[in-house]
Amino acid sequence: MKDLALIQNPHRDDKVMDACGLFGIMDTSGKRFSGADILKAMTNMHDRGNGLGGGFAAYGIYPDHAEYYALHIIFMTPAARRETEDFLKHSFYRVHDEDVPTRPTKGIVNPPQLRRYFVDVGEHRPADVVDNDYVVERVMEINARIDGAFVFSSGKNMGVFKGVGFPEDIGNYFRLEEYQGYLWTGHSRFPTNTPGWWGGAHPFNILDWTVVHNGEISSYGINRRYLEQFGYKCTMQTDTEVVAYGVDLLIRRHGLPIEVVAKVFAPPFWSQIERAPKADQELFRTLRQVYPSLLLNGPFTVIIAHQGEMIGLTDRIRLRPLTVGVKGSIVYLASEEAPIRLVCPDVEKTWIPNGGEPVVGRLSTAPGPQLPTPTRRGILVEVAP
Amino acid sequence: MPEYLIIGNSAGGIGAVEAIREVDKDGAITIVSDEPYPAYSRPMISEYLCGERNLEQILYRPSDMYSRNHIDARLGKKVVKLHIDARQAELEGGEKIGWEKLLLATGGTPIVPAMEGMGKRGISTFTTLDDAKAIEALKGQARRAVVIGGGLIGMSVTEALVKLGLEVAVVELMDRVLGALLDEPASRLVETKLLSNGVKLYTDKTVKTIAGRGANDSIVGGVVLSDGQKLDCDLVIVAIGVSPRTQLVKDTLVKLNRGIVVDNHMATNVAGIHACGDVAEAYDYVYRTFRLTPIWPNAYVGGRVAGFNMAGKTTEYRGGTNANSLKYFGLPVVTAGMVNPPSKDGLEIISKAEGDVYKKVILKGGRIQGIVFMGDIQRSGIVFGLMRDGVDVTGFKDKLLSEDFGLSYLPESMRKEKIKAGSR
Amino acid sequence: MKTYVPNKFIVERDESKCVGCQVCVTQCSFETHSWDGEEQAVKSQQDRCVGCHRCAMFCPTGAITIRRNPLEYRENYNWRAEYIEDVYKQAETGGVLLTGMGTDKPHKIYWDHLVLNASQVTNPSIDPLREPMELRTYLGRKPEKVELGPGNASLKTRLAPQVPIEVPVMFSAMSYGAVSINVHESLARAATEAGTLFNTGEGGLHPKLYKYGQNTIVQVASGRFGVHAEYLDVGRVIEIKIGQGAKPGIGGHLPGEKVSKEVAEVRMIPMGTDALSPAPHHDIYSIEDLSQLIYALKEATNYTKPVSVKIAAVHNAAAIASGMVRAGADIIALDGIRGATGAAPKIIRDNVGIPIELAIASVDSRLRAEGIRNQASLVAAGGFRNAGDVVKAIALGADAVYIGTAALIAMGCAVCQQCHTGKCAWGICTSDITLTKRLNPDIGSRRLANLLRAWSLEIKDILGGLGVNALESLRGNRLHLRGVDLTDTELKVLGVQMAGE
Amino acid sequence: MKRIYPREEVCIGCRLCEVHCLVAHSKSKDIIKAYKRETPRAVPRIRLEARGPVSFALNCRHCEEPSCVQACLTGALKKDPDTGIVTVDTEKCVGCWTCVLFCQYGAITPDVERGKIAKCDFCMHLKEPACVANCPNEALLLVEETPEKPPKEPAHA
Repeated sequence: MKDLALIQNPHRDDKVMDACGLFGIMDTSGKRFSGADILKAMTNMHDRGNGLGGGFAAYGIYPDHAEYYALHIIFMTPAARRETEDFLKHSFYRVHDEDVPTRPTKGIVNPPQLRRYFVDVGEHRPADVVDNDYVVERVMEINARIDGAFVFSSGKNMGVFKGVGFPEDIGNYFRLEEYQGYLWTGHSRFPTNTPGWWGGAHPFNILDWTVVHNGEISSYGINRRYLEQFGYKCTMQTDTEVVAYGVDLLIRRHGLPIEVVAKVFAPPFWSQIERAPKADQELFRTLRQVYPSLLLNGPFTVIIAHQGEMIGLTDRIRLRPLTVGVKGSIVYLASEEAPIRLVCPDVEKTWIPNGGEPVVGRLSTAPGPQLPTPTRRGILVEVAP
Repeated sequence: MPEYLIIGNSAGGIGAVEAIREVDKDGAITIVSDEPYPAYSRPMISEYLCGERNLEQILYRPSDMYSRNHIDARLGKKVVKLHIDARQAELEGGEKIGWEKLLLATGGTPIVPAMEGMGKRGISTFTTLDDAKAIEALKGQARRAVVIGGGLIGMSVTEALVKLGLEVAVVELMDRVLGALLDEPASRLVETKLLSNGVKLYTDKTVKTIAGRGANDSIVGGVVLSDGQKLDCDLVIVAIGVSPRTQLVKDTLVKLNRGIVVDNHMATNVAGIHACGDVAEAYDYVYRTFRLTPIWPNAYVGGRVAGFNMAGKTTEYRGGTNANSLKYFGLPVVTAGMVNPPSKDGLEIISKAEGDVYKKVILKGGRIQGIVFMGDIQRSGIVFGLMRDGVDVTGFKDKLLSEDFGLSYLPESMRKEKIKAGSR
Repeated sequence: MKTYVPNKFIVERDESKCVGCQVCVTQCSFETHSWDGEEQAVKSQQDRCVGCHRCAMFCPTGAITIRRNPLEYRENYNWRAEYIEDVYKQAETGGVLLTGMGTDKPHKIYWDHLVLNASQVTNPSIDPLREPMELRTYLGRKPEKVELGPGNASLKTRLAPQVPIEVPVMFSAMSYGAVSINVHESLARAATEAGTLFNTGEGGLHPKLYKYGQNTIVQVASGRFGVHAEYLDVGRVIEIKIGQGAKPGIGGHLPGEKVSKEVAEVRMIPMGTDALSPAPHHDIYSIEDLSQLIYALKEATNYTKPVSVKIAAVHNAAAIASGMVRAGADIIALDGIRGATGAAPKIIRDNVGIPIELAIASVDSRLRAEGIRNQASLVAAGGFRNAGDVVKAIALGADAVYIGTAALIAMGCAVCQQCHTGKCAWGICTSDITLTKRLNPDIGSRRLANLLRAWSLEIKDILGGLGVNALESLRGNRLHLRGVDLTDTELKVLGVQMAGE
Repeated sequence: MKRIYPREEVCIGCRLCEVHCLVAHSKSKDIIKAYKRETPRAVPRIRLEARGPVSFALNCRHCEEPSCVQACLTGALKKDPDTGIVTVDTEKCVGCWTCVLFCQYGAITPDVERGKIAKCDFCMHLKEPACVANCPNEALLLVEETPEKPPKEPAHA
């Protein structure tokens, strides 16, 4: 079995420490637009990275194959491709596959081969396993077992494009201006301690969940030990991983809504809880009592996305930056305000959410744009058109 | 007309004045005394006599106390008659002073028995500063003194004279000195002290005659004792005792026994007239009767109670008893209450003697009736306090005389209450 | 019999400073000092000195110093002075050697081989003077997940009783009778002030301390002393004591002379009789018996209080702990080999049990491996000396710690190990009313509360340095620990990496 | 006015109150000098009473109606109307010990060598009375008390 950790983290550090630039754009009306804007925004935040990683997630880009899992896989060697495709053949029903289009770009050195496979679970799935779990298990299997192969993304009607380089070079390399999506997130890395490899760049993905993350999770040790009790294998030794698995555990497996999950990751202080309305007090206190080990402590900003939803969240004392912008039905989340103003000079409203206060953009079919309003929880802000 | 008239300028009078002023800042007070001095400490005339202190140093209160308290002090004036119906006191020379409230704090007057040869120069009593001054005036010519009376005053003048370098002989009617205040062992200890300081003692004797010398025998030359013995001397001090100075109320409506009869408020039977101090018969909690207890502290407290009552603040006298602290040639002696009970029936006596230390308590039904502490008097106050409070000491009576006796021997609740209450 | 055991200490009196005030005479409960009236000087009888420092601390001129007796035996690593003297003592008495406090043997102290991390450039440390820093911990059983009601509008999950503590340090079980009422009062008041808990130990709770019940763990041990319905009701947590780190496997013995009228009333035994706690609970001969007692106590208190089970840390602590959680314990209390006691056979104290560090690590790991770590809180005890030890214990996986000896030291104890004599000169481990007065509960509680405050500030400093602002982000976070001077096996048991890794 | 209350439930009988009282009333204010060099030695104005487990240190109660003041033959003892403190004017005191007999607390000490009494003066020269300041177990309580508001029993007495 290949040692993914060694690839991701050759020095065997506890976790990969890095600082980053984040950007997210979503049109909550569902209207699709090209990757040009996010490229421009990421270019503007050039100094937040150091060329050791850049990446993007885009949702709504594969309308033609919307009902199929789109697997983005990199191959370091032809043998890896052969082995993987053999594995896919036995595990999935393959609808379509192709190379991911790229263009030669200065700054992108020695890229691996990246192909995409549109697959269905079909009859391969045992009766007692749901599709999603089946896909997760297969993805883990490829990543853990097949040398030189790594699955970038595995969701439906979405894709992750990432690699070693500055994000503007990665975007150019993957010709993102040619895609049309309604939700884009981008990431620029500044790792301190790793040469960087293509699989290690952000966004981090499982199924259609993606996470871009700026920060260092000081509680990583206990977050990880906690998640391991639930069967998660933190093979990547990157703290971003625990955010993704935490989201998976709380939302998918424990059935909690994102607003509540935000209160687990970035809970109010006990003193704030004591001042909250009674019903909230009980909820918040119970969440902290039951999920103390999932408090994400230390500096972080994450943009978590999945089909139809984009969530921005900072740690509870906001040690890392997040700015929100709104124009019409479009929501921007960014590490800085400048790139928002660059791509949207007439932005209607920008603000900096409080620490631990999630900002949620949701796809809606309801007509007309609405400005964000505080909710009953007092802290949650939802952007819904 | 002054509101308050006080006759007597010693402990009782001052006690009254101070109490009145605590309650009544403005009422006019007149104080009259036949002595010309501001209030001085009478017990300290022996210190004055032997030259250890001057007048300034034996003043009982600062000399400006009269002016600061707006008191009309008529010192050196003698009241000769009381016009009780008219509420007026007549001074020598006819001046009259009225009163609303009158306090008789006239004290005592020395007893001088009839002896052959009285009237010679060199004979004096010893109760006032003037007495001390008179003796002082003679001290240059005197070498030997005879003190008639071995009581409190006699002992105190004896020590002063010894300190002045005189040879002193004490003649005492009883078989021991301080017979009224001390029991026999205690008296003997004092006598030992006296003898070791060169004092000659003639007990069981009286002075029959005072012999003279010089022209017309006008100057004291010696005394002849009841047994015929003749003692040469050039000074005779008569220190037999004092009696209440009651002349002013003799044959008036004011009720008189040996002293002026007062109630628990130090009031006499006549409205508006109070009495206190050596002249009054106040309550004695040991003997459980009204009687003379002529000691300074009782005079002050009695005066204070009288003063409060005169000024309208009803106050009760909780009673006093004879209690004295003496010190002869460095030997401290305290005594209080019934020291020489007439009969030992129903009494329990606990005593302890060790060198210079002698202690005794007399109990009746578990309650202390009298105490004598000599040599070590440090804890005597606590025992005296228990006597005054009538505490049943049965549970710890054996400890009363021990060196470390203290409140810790009292039952917890009593002890705590006492420590707390004391402060209020 | 003539003793061959030499003086332990030399009392040195600087005669140029001694003013003969005799304060030392009044203070030595072992009657070392006495006043020689003839010579008008204080004299000392050296062989009585136990090294408690009471006289030295109270001497107003600092005239007294206590030194170890330099009397040397011939050098011999095997036959060290202590072992020679123990043999002397046993040859002279024919008895089991009794002692007090925790072991003084050089068992490896793993705290001293564990170092903590701190934030530097890539993540910021948090300044506890400027940012909130949360130490609150809830003790009690937790469910695996939170469930919401229909439409996510309400909370469906109902928690078992949870007890908050504001600092993860509680006061260990020390029974009334072993320690004085003033010690209990000091502990109770300090716990109340600091928002933590004190543990009654096995000896009941004096009714005058019932008012501190919300900060009290009431203990039920094998002797059942002082256990009654009101006692259980008044406490916040009930603890079943199975074992104690200082004397695993054996019971307790409070000698009759310490059973005063009040102690007797509180313990519900006749005055002056020995209070013997059996080695086992005579109704617990198996884990299912334990479960019955746990549920009997829960039933008796209407399921309003968490039930803690305390064991000595022994070889198979992890497996026992797992069984206890499954038997219904809401809190597991582990007491390591360095745990202390009022009296224990020396041979047991010094040789039985395992270090608490290893016990925490193995129990926490085992409970996580079995997926039941959330079902019980883990409390560790046994020789915690400072906030560093506490932080490391929490990083290894403990929810909170118990301190006993440190609390006593805060109140004046100099660890002279004479607890078993009942003559504690500091008035702590005694029921002699002359001595118990020496601990003024006003002062005792203030000193204890200060200690907790100081430690909590230090813990906050460390947390801030680690870049976290809540204790829960440290709990079980072994990545913040590194080992120094430890073998691979030790590192493996502790679950930490070597420093530099 | 201020008062000093002994708390016997925490008095440990160490006598440090006596020691520090003596020092506070010595010439040098230096403990070693006060004991070893000054003659006559200063006299403590507080006295420990100890009997078995019962102990407490008692000094002048500064009574409302002080018997000692009333008994004083010379006027040396006074109760200050403002501070409530009973003071002795040592110039006037002749050492007759009448107050010693009249103090039911035994709180007045005959300083035989000086021929004067010694009693608590509340250490007016210090910020806090030396006995209170130096009691190692807070067994002497300094309380401010007004006639309207009698002292509270110490909270944990």
